[in-house]
Amino acid sequence: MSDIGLKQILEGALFASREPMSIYQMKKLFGDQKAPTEGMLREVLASLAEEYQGRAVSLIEVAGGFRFQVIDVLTPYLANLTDEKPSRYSRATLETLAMIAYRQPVTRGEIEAVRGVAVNTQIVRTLEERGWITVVGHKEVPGRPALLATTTQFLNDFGLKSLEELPNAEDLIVTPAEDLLDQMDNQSE
Amino acid sequence: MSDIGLKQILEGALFASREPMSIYQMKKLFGDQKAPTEGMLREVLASLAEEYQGRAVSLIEVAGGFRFQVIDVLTPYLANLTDEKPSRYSRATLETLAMIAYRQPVTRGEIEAVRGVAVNTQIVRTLEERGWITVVGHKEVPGRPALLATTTQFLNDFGLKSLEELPNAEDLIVTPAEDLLDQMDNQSE
Amino acid sequence: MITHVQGELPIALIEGSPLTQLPEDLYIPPDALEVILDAFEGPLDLLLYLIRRQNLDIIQINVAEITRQYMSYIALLEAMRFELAAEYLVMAAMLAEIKSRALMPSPVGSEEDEEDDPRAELIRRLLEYETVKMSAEALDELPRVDRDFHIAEAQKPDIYKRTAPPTVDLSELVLAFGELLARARLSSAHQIEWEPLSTRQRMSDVLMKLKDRSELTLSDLFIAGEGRAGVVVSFLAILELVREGLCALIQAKQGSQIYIRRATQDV
Repeated sequence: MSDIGLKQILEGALFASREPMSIYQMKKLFGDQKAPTEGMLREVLASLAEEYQGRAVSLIEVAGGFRFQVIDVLTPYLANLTDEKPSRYSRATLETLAMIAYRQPVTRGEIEAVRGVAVNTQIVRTLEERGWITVVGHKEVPGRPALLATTTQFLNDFGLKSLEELPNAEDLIVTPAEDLLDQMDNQSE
Repeated sequence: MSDIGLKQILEGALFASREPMSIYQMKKLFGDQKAPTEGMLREVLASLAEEYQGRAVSLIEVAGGFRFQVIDVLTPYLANLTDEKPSRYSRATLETLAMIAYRQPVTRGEIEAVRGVAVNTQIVRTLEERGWITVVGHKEVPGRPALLATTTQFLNDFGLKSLEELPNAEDLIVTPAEDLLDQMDNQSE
Repeated sequence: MITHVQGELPIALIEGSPLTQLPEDLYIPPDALEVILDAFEGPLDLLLYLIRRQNLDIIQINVAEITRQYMSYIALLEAMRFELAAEYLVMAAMLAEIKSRALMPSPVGSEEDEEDDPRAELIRRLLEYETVKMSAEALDELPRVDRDFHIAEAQKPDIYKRTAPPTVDLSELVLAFGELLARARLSSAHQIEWEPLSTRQRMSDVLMKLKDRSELTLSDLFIAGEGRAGVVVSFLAILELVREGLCALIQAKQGSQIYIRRATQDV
């Protein structure tokens, strides 16, 4: 920690974090090293907040902890960026969501096993930010992977009362492997 | 724009966006109002970058535009926050990516010819889903194979402004072709 | 003299431990075959390694022996990585050609055409591959987002956030899952049985409740009004959670209250 100051560490972590940061998480930044006390942290946070006075972002405390937030007066400018029509989710995103909806609670590794491709962190983040999926726990295997499940908001947004109302996807498979094999057999006869 | 300065608007917009912001997007911030010229914008960006000297974040230009990023020295602290290890890529994946980055646009067949082994479909999919490569066309030869190239996001994620900034791989090889041939000649005598 | 590449060529790591016994020529003992196939990116990679590190003399290779052995791999490999073994075989064929040319006296007075020289072609390929290999290593060393540096971001004001995110139609989701299943079937030999959805939903619900409270009683999970079907679903969900090691059931003594807890490593 010698040449990097506590203030700089907190400042960087607050900007890197997408969620408000709690005092507990701030202490975690120091790993095995001796973490600063809550008093020290709050003192540094206060002085950091002061340094950002008059800038375009301000350091505020919310329920979940501390975060940097773009000041409200800039809203009209930022709104000019967003008039474009909504984009579409990639196939990878849809498949990940489908896996979570139908196979929950499920880990990323399990999704990867079925999809045969690594699941990008960004996809999981996108779905989390959308409020459709959430971490409901951790699987007690090495690495303690997060268990993902869909939320009530997911049901609401898709007009479902419960997951049981999800259509049975197995019926939709157009050409399952067996059919393909059957076809081949027929042709070879 | 009266009491909010141009610098503050850019600063806020840069912090509000996860993706790098292009000059074009910066002009869009001003909606129907008269947008500043590129020259003005670059001037303000330069002075903003200077103000953040010595802070925990710095203003960087990459292929897609400008973004704030947390300074490298803080990465070990941030790593303490999560149990998740950042994704590692296999040699096969990296070699495929390298072929596409250095030889683009390139077909899968061309990659296979150089690597001497088949290119796994999953590798191409993983790179596509990561947003690093894309199909830019088809080669007009039998089978019309897809031509693969890297994306702007690839450059952004590797902190590059353009492909020219890629490390020069030819310099990394010590033994030139002629020497190898000489060796063989000597051995066969 | 062989010029060594500066620095260390990466030594293959097999399941975390370095591979110490490396082949001395292109012959790979059958029991090490799988290891070699995993450690090297293909015949070019292996050959490059042998030339750079082991001072392999291409001309001195006992090509007949290697070819015979390569042929026997093919039987061994039928179920495994046939296409990869084939690539090694092509390499052996190329070496055989080089060797046979080296052994034959060249006709007096006829200068051999460079373009026809299989050695020149092999070396061109080896160097081209080596360039790619080095580029891949250089690429991996570049600072990369989320690994070496992080994007700085601040919370946007509310109005800004409320821009329409993409919408998804339920049918798109179902279709995506259908395609996934079809693909998974094509690639997997056996079909895994999954719990019915109602059970999986209840499993998520239980885990969600355990996020707020360290333990639950069984009665917390049986909701009056759901009737017997509800009890059965809850019961199945708990059993499945326990089976998958996601929860633990705890009872102090016989007949006393049963608690459900999140599984921990030490339970």
